[in-house]
Amino acid sequence: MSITPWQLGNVPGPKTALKLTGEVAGKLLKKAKNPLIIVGAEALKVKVGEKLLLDYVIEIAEVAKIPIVATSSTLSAFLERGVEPALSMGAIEITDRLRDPEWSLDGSKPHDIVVYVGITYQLQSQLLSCLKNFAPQIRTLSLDRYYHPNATWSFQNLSEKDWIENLNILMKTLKEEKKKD
Amino acid sequence: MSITPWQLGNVPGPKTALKLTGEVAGKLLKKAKNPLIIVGAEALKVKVGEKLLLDYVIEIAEVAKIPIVATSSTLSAFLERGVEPALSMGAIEITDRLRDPEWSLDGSKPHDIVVYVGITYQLQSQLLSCLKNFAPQIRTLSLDRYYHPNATWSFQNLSEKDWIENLNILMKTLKEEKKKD
Amino acid sequence: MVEKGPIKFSVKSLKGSGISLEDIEIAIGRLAMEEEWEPMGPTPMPKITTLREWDMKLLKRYRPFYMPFCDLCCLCTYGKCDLTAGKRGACGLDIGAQQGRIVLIACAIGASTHTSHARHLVDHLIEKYGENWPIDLGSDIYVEMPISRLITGIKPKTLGDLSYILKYVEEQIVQTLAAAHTGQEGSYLDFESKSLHLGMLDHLAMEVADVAQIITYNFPKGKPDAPLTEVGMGLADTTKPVILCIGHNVSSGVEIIDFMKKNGLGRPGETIEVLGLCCTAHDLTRYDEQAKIVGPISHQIRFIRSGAADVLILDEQCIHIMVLSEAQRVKTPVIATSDKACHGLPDMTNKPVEEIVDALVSGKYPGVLILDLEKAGAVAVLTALRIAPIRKKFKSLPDKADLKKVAEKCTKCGRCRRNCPIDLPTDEAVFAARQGNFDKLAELYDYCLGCARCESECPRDIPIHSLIVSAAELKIKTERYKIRVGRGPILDTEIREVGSPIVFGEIPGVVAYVGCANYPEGGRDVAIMAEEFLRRRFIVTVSGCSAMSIAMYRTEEGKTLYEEYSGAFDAGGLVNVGSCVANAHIAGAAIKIANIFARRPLRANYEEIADYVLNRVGACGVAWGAMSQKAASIATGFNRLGVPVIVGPQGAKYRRLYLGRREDRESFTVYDARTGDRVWVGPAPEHLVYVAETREEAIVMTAKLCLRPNDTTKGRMIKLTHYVELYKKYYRRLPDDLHMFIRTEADIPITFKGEIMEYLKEVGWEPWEKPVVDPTLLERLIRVKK
Amino acid sequence: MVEKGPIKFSVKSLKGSGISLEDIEIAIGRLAMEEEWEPMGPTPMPKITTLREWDMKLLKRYRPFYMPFCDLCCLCTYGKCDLTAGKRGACGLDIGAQQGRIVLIACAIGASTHTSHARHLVDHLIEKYGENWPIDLGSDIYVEMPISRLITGIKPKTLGDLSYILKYVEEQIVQTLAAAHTGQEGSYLDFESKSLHLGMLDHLAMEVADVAQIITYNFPKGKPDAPLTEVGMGLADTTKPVILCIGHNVSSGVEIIDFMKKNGLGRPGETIEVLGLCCTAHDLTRYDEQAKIVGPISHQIRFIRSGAADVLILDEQCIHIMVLSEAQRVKTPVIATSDKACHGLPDMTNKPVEEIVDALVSGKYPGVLILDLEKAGAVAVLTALRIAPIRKKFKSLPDKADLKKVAEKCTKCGRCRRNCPIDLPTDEAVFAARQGNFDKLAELYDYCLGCARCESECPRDIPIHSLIVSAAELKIKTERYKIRVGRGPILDTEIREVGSPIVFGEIPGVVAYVGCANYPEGGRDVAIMAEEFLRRRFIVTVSGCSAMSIAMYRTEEGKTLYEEYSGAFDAGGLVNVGSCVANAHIAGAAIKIANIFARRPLRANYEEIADYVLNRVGACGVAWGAMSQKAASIATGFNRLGVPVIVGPQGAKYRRLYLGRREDRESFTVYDARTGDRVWVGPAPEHLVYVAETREEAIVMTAKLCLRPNDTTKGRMIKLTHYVELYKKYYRRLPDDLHMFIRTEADIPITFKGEIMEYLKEVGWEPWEKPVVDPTLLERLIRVKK
Ligand code: SF4
Ligand code: SF4
Ligand code: SF4
Ligand code: SF4
Ligand code: SF4
Ligand code: SF4
Ligand code: SF4
Ligand code: SF4
Repeated sequence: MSITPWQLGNVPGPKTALKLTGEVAGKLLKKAKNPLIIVGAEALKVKVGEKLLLDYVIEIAEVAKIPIVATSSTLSAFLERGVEPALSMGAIEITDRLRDPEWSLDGSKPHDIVVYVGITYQLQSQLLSCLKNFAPQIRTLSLDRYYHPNATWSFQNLSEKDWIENLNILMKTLKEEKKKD
Repeated sequence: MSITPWQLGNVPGPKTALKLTGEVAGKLLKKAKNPLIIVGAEALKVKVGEKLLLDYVIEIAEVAKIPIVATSSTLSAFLERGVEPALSMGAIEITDRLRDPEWSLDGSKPHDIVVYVGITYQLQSQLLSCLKNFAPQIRTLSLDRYYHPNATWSFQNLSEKDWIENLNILMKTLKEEKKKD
Repeated sequence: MVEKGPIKFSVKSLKGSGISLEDIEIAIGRLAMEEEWEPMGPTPMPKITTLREWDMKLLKRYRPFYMPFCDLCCLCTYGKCDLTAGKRGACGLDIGAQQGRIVLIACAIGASTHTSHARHLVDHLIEKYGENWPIDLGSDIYVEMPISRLITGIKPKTLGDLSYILKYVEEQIVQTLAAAHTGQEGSYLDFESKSLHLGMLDHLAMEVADVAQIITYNFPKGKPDAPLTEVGMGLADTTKPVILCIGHNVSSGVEIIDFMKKNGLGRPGETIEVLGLCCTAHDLTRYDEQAKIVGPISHQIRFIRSGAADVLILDEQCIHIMVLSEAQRVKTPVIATSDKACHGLPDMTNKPVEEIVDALVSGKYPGVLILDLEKAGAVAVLTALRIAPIRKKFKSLPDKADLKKVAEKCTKCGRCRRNCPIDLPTDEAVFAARQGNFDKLAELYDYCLGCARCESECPRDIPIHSLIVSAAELKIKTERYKIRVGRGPILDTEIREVGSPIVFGEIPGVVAYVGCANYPEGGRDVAIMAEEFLRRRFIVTVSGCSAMSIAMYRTEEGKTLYEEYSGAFDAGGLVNVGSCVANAHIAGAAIKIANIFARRPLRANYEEIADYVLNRVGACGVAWGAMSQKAASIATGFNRLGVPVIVGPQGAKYRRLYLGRREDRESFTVYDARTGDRVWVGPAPEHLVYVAETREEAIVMTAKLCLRPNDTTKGRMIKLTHYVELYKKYYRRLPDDLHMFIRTEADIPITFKGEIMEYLKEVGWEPWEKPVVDPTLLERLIRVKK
Repeated sequence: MVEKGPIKFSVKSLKGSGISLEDIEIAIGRLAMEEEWEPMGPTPMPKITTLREWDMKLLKRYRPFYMPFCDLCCLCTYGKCDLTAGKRGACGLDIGAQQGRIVLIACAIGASTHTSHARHLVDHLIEKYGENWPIDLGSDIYVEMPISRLITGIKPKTLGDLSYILKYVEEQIVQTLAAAHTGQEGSYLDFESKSLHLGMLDHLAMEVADVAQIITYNFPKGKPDAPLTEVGMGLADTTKPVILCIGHNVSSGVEIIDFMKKNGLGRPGETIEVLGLCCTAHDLTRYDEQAKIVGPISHQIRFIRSGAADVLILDEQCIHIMVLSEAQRVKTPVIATSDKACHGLPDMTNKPVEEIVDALVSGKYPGVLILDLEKAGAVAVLTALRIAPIRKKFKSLPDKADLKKVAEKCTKCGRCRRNCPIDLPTDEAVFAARQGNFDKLAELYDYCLGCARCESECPRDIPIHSLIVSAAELKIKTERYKIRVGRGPILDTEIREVGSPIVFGEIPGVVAYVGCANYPEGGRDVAIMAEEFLRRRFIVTVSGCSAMSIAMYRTEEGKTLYEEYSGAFDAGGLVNVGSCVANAHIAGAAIKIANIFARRPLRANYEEIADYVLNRVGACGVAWGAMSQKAASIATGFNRLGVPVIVGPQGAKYRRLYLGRREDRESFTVYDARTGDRVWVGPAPEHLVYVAETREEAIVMTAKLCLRPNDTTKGRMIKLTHYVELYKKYYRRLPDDLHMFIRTEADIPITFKGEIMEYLKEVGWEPWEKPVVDPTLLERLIRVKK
């Protein structure tokens, strides 16, 4: 059987996300020229094992040296942890900027890979749809536990265990590849 | 990659056809309690190797002892071949009857499996959609070369060669199983 | 700009005001509508539910048959809801009601489109001609607006009255569309009843639109011998400046022709070519037959790419969204003239003509919006004159010599084909061209809808549609056919002549080929169908793109059907009524048969007239290439009036049909109005909207759907002769429902007597107890109650 | 039934008729609309393109941001077309324009719904009260219909005038919807301009609807101290017969109450309970505060299942499609009363009352359609009286004791959750119940939308929604809160008081919590938001389901917000305007500020007023649970008027936002009307429609969207104080766009002075050259041209 969207009715059309694995995600992020991670408010509620998703994402971002955009009030959680996100902005607002093929965080080269994580499913789905349709130059990744057809790559719907495993592999891949450098 | 509808835009929703193979088709038809084959006008244009699709379907129907409904003016082609279809009726009209859970060709038990073959793609797709949504008790098979998401089972989009191969296996399976009886 | 107030006028409010009613009547005039030309019928200006009972009668016999095009609903933010196989959305709706709702929305969009078209025309014409401009369709037409009289109870006398009728339509459309809101209507039957209501309103709006333009622009007023004009890609004299009008609302085109005349530039074709595409083309030739018709909607992109047009003027409807960018590629300036289709263009309405012309000629703006039609006409003409010598008919079609090179990029990925609305084997054709064989491409020319979707899908950016057109170069150059100018309404005198033979079945049927060009296998099929029935001396009426497609075909004698058959509404006549809005005259003819021939009261008497048409008028519509929301509402309007419609296989995507079941005797049981008895009359007509899989099936079904319970013996015999002949021609045996239509031996076609008798014996047929009845679905029409 | 003809009346046509104009004016009255109460402004009864330039100004700053909910188009039979990432459909449309088109269709449905609601009300009330019934909102309201005056240029005086205004709306909706037809509009910007037009029309229709009912039914006419009434599942006295009204159109409910009074049955609650659900509930209590409110739309299915209602009377809108079958399960008869929502029921309009009551009480028909409201009222009451003793409040909710057993079938397949519109973890909750733990189920009660979609998806047929409700039994029994009755419009006197502090920023903002209950995490969030701003002495206005949700929350003092805060339109006031159509009064208040306080001409002067509101009136709408097409058109109507709106995360499925970009200085550059200079004024307001991810984000954004270029120093300081406080509360630092709002040091909130000064230094802030300007987007308002 093919992968089904997490929200079963969320069938957007012919173009749907490729299946992501931890390893693929790791490699993609490693190869990305100017990646970005957008972290939503669910990251404050969802756990990856004992850790908050937010903390897990911070680790990923640090290992892979990817700048973070904190949406909504996640900013405060970052600041509490002494992490200064590259930008604090509404999920809608950052996605709006990304539509613009010229735009990037530091004004240098445009972002080629954008990771979404921790934004409530249906909003994230719509944001990914925006970029899929209006910013085809960007490849999007969803690291949430639920399949997002509108991303370029998404985990399929995973059990918590499988999800954590994939995230761990992602982390491992990032570190490994790092060593190889 | 998952199977794509032949007409790429023809994405109907969460429920899409299971992938059919010649073997599965053979087994399904063999097990069916009251199957039916509906043959459309494309069967007069499309070739299965040297044979007309129509002739091929006649063979299937004969081997599997399945009554035929001839749609549109295919009737004449059947009569030319000395084959008397069980019914001659518009593709729409027969599908309309099939919506009715009580209805069957001979008034005995309702049809459980209905095969569509040789109706122009988009019309067949819509007919299959009708039964999918309004006659969930019926399982539909498409034997055409193109993936029909609205069927219960459909071949995926096949090359001519693969399609013929599958049809041949279908035929073989029908005959084999027959022997086993 | 501000309309002065419609006044809900009550006699009461006048009493004691010191003004006598008579004075007011004279002074104000609209009261003339209330004149007693006939006693008021039961249903003036019906509301949503007024005719619900009639609808339910129809829907009981002709059950809605749904083929969902999507199993989801995405209409509100509760969704997407998966409704597959009876699941309920968050609002509680199920898949059946959802189909009904989507059809309702389509019909509302369709009806709104014609209504707004009519509104634009009427307001514009009132401005030009005054609201007291009389409705005069000539001495041969007394019942000038049968649909209006039937539905509203008004006998409209002036342009101003038409505006009033539109207010009613607008009010009703808005109310009906509201039923589509989340959490309103819940029953699929009620959704259907509302769609039928919208379809009826659509016909009313179409009648208003067409009559408004006929009376003011002096279009043919039902002229059976309207002149012939030309249609085809090959007819423009490109040595002259060429103006191309695209759309449906002829008023901007009229301004072009008027400006030319006023400024000594002669009639169309004399110094400037004035061409039309889509329905506006029909209406241009109705205004001046020296205007020419490029063709149906499929010719839009290809004609622009040919570069022949020096100016493009858009009005509304059926405009390919790419026209602007396509026109830019060939340096043709574009003038948009409708507030419904502004295409993002700068609004230059208030700028002086010269400034706009300069901007267009210099290329400062590739296109402009001009909402003042007179100004738009002037700008179009002046721009054409100035730009023609500069443009040099720049084209964006590849030369035939380059085809191979362009095709070489093709990887045969198949995406073009798999996105072509009609699944044309473009991949194979392009690939063959890669190998130097252009025949396959050229072959596609006659089938291709000209939509260019293939091109936007091609990963190698191959201009597939252009390849097809270039490969068919020769065909195009010689594409030049004759078509009869749209004649408008049917004359009362004609109705008097043919009423009886139609009702009694001696003219075997009235077949209408109407609508768009989304043909499964080319326009030729429509012509062949029309020819079949013309030869059989049915009355064939046509309109819109279908009327054009029929022209683009030559009979064995090398003539077009328009040249071979007369334009009279009579047996063997080929009646081009005109543009899409002229479809109203086809419905109008059916109504007039009931009224003029059968003397049924017309005024606000919808049910009785529809009942009459359903049971007695052997008419059948065929919308072989139906594509749009307008086509959906037109068909649905015919249905409410009791006229069945056949659509092509693509029509299955409309999602809903109305199907009868011949074996369900009860559903085809009617009252005999003479006795009140319930009598089975056979499945006639069997369906109300039907999808035919092939042309052959459509032909046979058309003949069958012309059967009516009321046929006389002779009439039935004639109709059955055609049905049996056609059935045998395409199916090679006798129809297996024949016994359901033979009431007594006298009904049996003589030519097949033996064969049929044998068949009847086989199926155990017995002569009917009550062979001929006075059939009605309306209890209240029973004359002698038992 | 037939409306007498609106008469396009021209003075010319009267001349020489022997009637003097004066006579006619007196006799007919509608001419009163033309009275010169103010010189006519530039845009009376604007057409589609009249305000296009204004729209384009807005759309240049607030760019449409599209999030396709579907990459396909299925609107015509050319399709489905794959439009992903810029591919073109067969009609040439691309994904951007398609989103614009879908939004246009949604807005057309929304606007049609209110218009048809208004039309039904007005026609009904004219029948009851006569068309000369005066529009009188009391001595404190002189500008009685600001939206009508602004848009149409008419100062309506009677019910009849309202009918005339609706005709304009109907005409415009139809024309605008026509642009959605295949092959019409092609530019996404023009689609948006048309949606803005529809939104504007929607507000006009809402104003007509609400004023019509206020003046005839004697609803509170802007009473700041409207009485308190009750809301909640637990308030019905089920020992009495209970009638439940569902929908939006109160006229059937009024007939119930009137019938009771006339027949000695007392006021609601005395012998019979009269309850309302959805907006009709608001309007019932506006008619008689002894009626009670069950709750928002989420309570519909659950209350029916509780079995408390003995009769269900439906009008229109927000009716769950399952009500009929749900009511049948608990043996509650249903009376449908709207032609827009017939639900397949037999039309008994013409049957005698007794016969209908018999049929309902006996169960012969589970439901009927009665289009005569007076009759429907009588039937409802008589049926309730007779059936109540028989029905015995039969319920279809499982007893708490059975929960475990019912839950045992669950396989934890997850389908329920994966089809829940808000992704509630129902699977886990049901599975926990299987193990005897009902807390998780009970917890869901506050979040559940009550849509029952989960149930229709469950392969084990578990009544999940019922389980949730039964598990929350205790909560429900005690669900009983106070709400202030909808007060209707804002008084002119109030406007005079608060106009200056609002415009100059001393009242930091007007926040409107409106619309439906599709909340991401329960209605409590709306109450918490409202409380935050009430404490900060913003003016908080509320309506519809939001007004109910806000009631269902107690502050730390154990009171509802309605009990704690006054109902005055003043700082710290909580103003329940009423039902959805009463939203018009919120827009009306903004308009009245421009007109009454700032003396801007009102009549047909849309652009100037909208420009004023955008630049000066610190108002912001929050439709946290927006779900429907109506909500889409209401929000869009606010947008055209210059009022920003925030929706909840589900609102992303509306597909389109209007977003500003603060870094785009040019887009936030305006004219200084005093000098004509182009001046940057900072991103205020930053967005026009915005989706907030969380309640916290919505709160902070709300405070920010109340900023306006025209704020005085004091005002800006106060507004920034709230913005900074809230930002710090939720984001834990200073906002990083703060420097864009501080024009001079005097703008800096005193409490944060040091901190902010430091920040400003860091970012290199400099005081603005022109700190305060007279900001406008309209060139023509520049007073001194350079
Ligand atoms: S109904 Fe049409 S737009 Fe909606 S989900 Fe289905 S294909 Fe997409
Ligand atoms: S309208 Fe109904 S079925 Fe459609 S998305 Fe909304 S809730 Fe679902
Ligand atoms: S889409 Fe383009 S490359 Fe693919 S088969 Fe068609 S023409 Fe060739
Ligand atoms: S332009 Fe012709 S070939 Fe191309 S998709 Fe359209 S119909 Fe098919
Ligand atoms: S309206 Fe346009 S995009 Fe939509 S299905 Fe029709 S052709 Fe395709
Ligand atoms: S759908 Fe039914 S069986 Fe599946 S998890 Fe939900 S309650 Fe359990
Ligand atoms: S009833 Fe409640 S739990 Fe069930 S799908 Fe609707 S919102 Fe979700
Ligand atoms: S607020 Fe929304 S859901 Fe509630 S009654 Fe009004 S329209 Fe319906």
